[in-house]
Amino acid sequence: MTTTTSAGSVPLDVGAVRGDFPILARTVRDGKPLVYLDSGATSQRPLQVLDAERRFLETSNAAVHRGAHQLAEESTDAYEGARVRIAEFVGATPGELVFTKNATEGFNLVAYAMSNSATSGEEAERFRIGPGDEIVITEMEHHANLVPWQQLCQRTGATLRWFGVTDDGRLDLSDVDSLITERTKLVAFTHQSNVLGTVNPLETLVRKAKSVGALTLADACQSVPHMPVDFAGSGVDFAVFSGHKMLGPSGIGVLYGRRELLEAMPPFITGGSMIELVRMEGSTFAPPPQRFEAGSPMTSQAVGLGAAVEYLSAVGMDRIAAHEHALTEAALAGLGEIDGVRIIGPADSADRGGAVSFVIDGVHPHDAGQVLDSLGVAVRVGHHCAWPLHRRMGVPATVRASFYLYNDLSEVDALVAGVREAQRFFGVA
Amino acid sequence: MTTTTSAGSVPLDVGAVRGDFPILARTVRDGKPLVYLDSGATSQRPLQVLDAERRFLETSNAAVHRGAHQLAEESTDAYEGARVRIAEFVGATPGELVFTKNATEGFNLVAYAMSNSATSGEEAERFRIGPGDEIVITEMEHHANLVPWQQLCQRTGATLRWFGVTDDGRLDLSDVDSLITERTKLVAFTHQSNVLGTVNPLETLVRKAKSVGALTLADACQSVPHMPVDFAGSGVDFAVFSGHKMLGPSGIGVLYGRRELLEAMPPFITGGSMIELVRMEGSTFAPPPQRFEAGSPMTSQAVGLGAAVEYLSAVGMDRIAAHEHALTEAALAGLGEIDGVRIIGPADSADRGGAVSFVIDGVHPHDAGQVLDSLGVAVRVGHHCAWPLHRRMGVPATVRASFYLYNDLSEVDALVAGVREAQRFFGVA
Amino acid sequence: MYQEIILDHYKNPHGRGLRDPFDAESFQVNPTCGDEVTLRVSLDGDKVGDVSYEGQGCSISQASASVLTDLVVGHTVDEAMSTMEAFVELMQGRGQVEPDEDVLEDAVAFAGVAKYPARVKCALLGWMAFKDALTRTEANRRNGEAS
Amino acid sequence: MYQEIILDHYKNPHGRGLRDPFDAESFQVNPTCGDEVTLRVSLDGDKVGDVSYEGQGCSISQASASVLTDLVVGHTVDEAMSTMEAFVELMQGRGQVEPDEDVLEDAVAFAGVAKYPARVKCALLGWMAFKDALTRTEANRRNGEAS
Ligand SMILES: Cc1ncc(COP(=O)(O)O)c(C=O)c1O
Ligand SMILES: Cc1ncc(COP(=O)(O)O)c(C=O)c1O
Repeated sequence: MTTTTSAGSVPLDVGAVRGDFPILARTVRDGKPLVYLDSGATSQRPLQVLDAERRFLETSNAAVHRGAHQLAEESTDAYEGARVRIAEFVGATPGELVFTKNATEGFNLVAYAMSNSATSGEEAERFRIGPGDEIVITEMEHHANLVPWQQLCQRTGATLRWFGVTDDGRLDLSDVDSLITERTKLVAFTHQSNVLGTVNPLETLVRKAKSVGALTLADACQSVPHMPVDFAGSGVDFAVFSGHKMLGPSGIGVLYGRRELLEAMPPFITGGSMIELVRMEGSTFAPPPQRFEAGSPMTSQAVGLGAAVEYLSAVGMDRIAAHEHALTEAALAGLGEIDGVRIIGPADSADRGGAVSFVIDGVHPHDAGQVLDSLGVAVRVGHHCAWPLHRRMGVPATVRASFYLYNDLSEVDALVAGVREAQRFFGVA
Repeated sequence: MTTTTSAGSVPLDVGAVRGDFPILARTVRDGKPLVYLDSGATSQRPLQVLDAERRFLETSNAAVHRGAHQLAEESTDAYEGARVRIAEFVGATPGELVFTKNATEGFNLVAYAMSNSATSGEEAERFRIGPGDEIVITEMEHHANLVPWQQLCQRTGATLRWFGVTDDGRLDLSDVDSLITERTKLVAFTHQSNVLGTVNPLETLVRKAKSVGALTLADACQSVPHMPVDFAGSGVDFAVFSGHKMLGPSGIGVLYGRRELLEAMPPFITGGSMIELVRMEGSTFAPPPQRFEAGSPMTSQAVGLGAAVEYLSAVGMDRIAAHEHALTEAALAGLGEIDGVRIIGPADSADRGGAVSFVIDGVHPHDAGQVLDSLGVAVRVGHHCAWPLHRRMGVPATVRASFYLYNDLSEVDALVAGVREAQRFFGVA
Repeated sequence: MYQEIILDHYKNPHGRGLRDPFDAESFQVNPTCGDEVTLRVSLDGDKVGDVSYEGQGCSISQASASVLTDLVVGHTVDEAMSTMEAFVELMQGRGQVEPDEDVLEDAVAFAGVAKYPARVKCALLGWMAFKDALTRTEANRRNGEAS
Repeated sequence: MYQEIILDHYKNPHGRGLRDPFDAESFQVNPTCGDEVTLRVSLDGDKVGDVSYEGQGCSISQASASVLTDLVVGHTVDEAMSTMEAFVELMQGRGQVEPDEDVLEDAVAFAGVAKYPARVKCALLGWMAFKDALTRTEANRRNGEAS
């Protein structure tokens, strides 16, 4: 299968890509070829990433930033070298990237830094928050960009507000002026919805927030893996993404923060490697990013994520985006033709990524997922950690197919055929 | 080389063990065989661990606890199966183990849960802390078991107090009755010092703390990898350890908490996978351990750590402890014979693990470490994240050699010879 | 895993709907998929007089609730509890437990579900609500006696 | 990496000790090893009149502070700053930067240290203190003028 990018460049060679992913060659459920359409939950890893991590562990593994022996030097270089590569990949400088265990920790880091600033020095004043202050999110957020703010409000007495979602799954910006006001301290929103596929207007929201002096945070978990991004260029203050969704290891995520903000922000998790001076009576802290990386870091995982962004760059993010666009259009068309199937999210493919969620009249998502699984098609069913969004869309759960660079059109066909089979099995078609 | 356990059982076969660790066969600094004496910072990984993680990633990798497809099932089984094995290894039930990114996160989890309990329900009352309450630690703590408590006190107005250390590096228990009192909410102490090697009297401290109704937390980072432990049997309330120090992957640590405590404790990091019910207006949370594992977990890392405890168990923790005991005695004897070398920590090997720290008159630890490194001997120099302890012992920094199951007596000899060479080089012998 | 019996109960559920009067009600939700059930228990002496329920969920959770009413209504609370234990054991047995048809009747059809861990929670949703409602009934009784 | 010059400076440090009067003082510490230096700068017009220091540290940090005094005392602040820049560039060059002996004199001996990233901080400790002390001197002057 081939797709062409908007720029008309050489399309992505899916066959060659698939050869790099050993797991895609396996079969499931009595010999069915695996059709992996769950990359929105977690992606698979190419040999290049597996090998980079293993090579590091078999040759250089040691504690970073600590030892003075050769292994420690090599490890530190590998770890910091990965930070440089990842920074370049998202349009940031290395000092602006903090390694976390997953994206979820990144949201919590900012949320706790904000409540911690109550008992920190003057430099942290701009992060302080309390009664009367507001945090604005959206109704389409993943729980990771929702619950930490509820908890922050609970700790500080601030108020949580949110944008609604339109019937076709777009952000409802009609009340932007009453939502983003002088009371707003932070606007946190997803760059690309993990359920709807909707790509939100990052620059518009950043501009609006800046106009009232509010900070911005983008949940980039579903954008960084799937499209070219430029954090510095976008003007966003913070952004968060996960290694395991972009061909990298589990156990590593990234928080991007503009340098001057990270410099003023109090720490979250504290302990070794993030200190400047420690006495029993009190401690001072290292500059960022070390200030936010307490304890032994995710060393080999950073190395793996470095290899992942190299892999993605070599394929080309534009090309990946174009490829997924083609798959998404095919899925929207194929599913759209089936009576009784309703897409939850934009029906057209403009400003839309490759997560396609849907419901089937008369077939519960769990049952649809089970039938698909029995055919080798791996999708996700449930609320995908976006429960309020599902309530808003009037459905308890959806079936979600999500695409990545290693999927091809035959897999979209398998999905569509599987949905028809589920309808047949449950007697609704 | 062979050592015999106190029980007289078959000694550890170091040669066979070393064959499992590819990195130990490498050379450093112009062809010197690597003598890795820095396992106290991070250990190396055997093929069994590397292979288990890789096998998982090439066959079963998927999001755990979420999907309904075969890969998701296999991943969940692998992840939860690892929890079962690790629980057994430390004398706990699986539901009492929370996976964290490192040990440091574990300390912070408890510290933040305590401050969060101020804005949580009644069930969290026993964790509440404020002015007049005290937290007791020791002067020999790693920063990871020190800074989080300083920060907790800063957030809540509670007071931090600590046990001193005797000149020979033992815990000074002489003022235990004035330190652990009715005001004490938590006693947090290291089970085995990462600098001194000292093994502290866990049961005595637990008993004393219980007598005043205080909680206890053991830093087991240096005990779990090196000796058999039984958390449930010890009566300790919480314990924390790290995967990377026990042949497992980086990016994973473990918090043990007695079930009834975890059940009453409010969450720390929040987001997906740790919730019960989410509405925009507020959320409720899952039972432990899920409540404390927000976001995509360290899946392959848990699998790797599961393989690591299997490896350790197969070798035998008693045997490993006996082996390290023999290495420690040899190092204490060999270094003790050198004029101008002073051991920082107990000079005898009773209640003492395999971390041997020392200073050399007239040779700064950094310089000693450099000379050792040039000879292929990898040690750690500095304060080893225990700065207050170093101040107490009257030294800015030390050289630390730390042993593990894959080290042998010839490596102790290389250390001793290297120290002599450093003295010669700097003209102090 | 979709036995004919399960599909029958799914399409023609027994005892569905919420009925008055009742002694206790329980609301249960499956946090991973959002499926819900509200279930009421009404006791008749030491017997289960009625179980009524409503909810949204997959074929497995709906059929399981339907089978539940068949198995417990008209039986003593003790009998119902031991049926429940047998069902829970079957569901958590990963397909290794041989179900006793005398005890479980139509519920033996769920043996295949036990092989799919992600669906076990679906099958147990109604039963957890039943268990919770019984606990509440007892609590209510004790409180009633005390006051 | 231990050039004879470095060992000489280490064993016989130049300018060591804290002296009065001084215009500004800086305390710097290396957080990974606990090494410390306290360094004082005394200006003489636009020249560096004296640099005095005390501290604990390894041969590299001690020798580097000793070389520092040789290189900056008696030179203008501008010259000292550009010497410092050359030294920092050398140290951060990972062994790839060719040092200019006319500018760096004895400090060229540190070229080998640049190959050991963990030791670069040691070599820079005194220089960071010098830089910080100069900044403080200027700040003091400005405050003095303003008041
Ligand atoms: C005694 C002790 N406690 C805590 C830690 C922190 O562990 P980690 O860096 O894995 O969080 C370490 C190791 O660095 C340690 O040796
Ligand atoms: C949009 C979005 N935000 C946040 C997350 C949380 O990421 P993680 O589970 O890696 O912390 C996810 C994925 O689960 C996601 O899709």
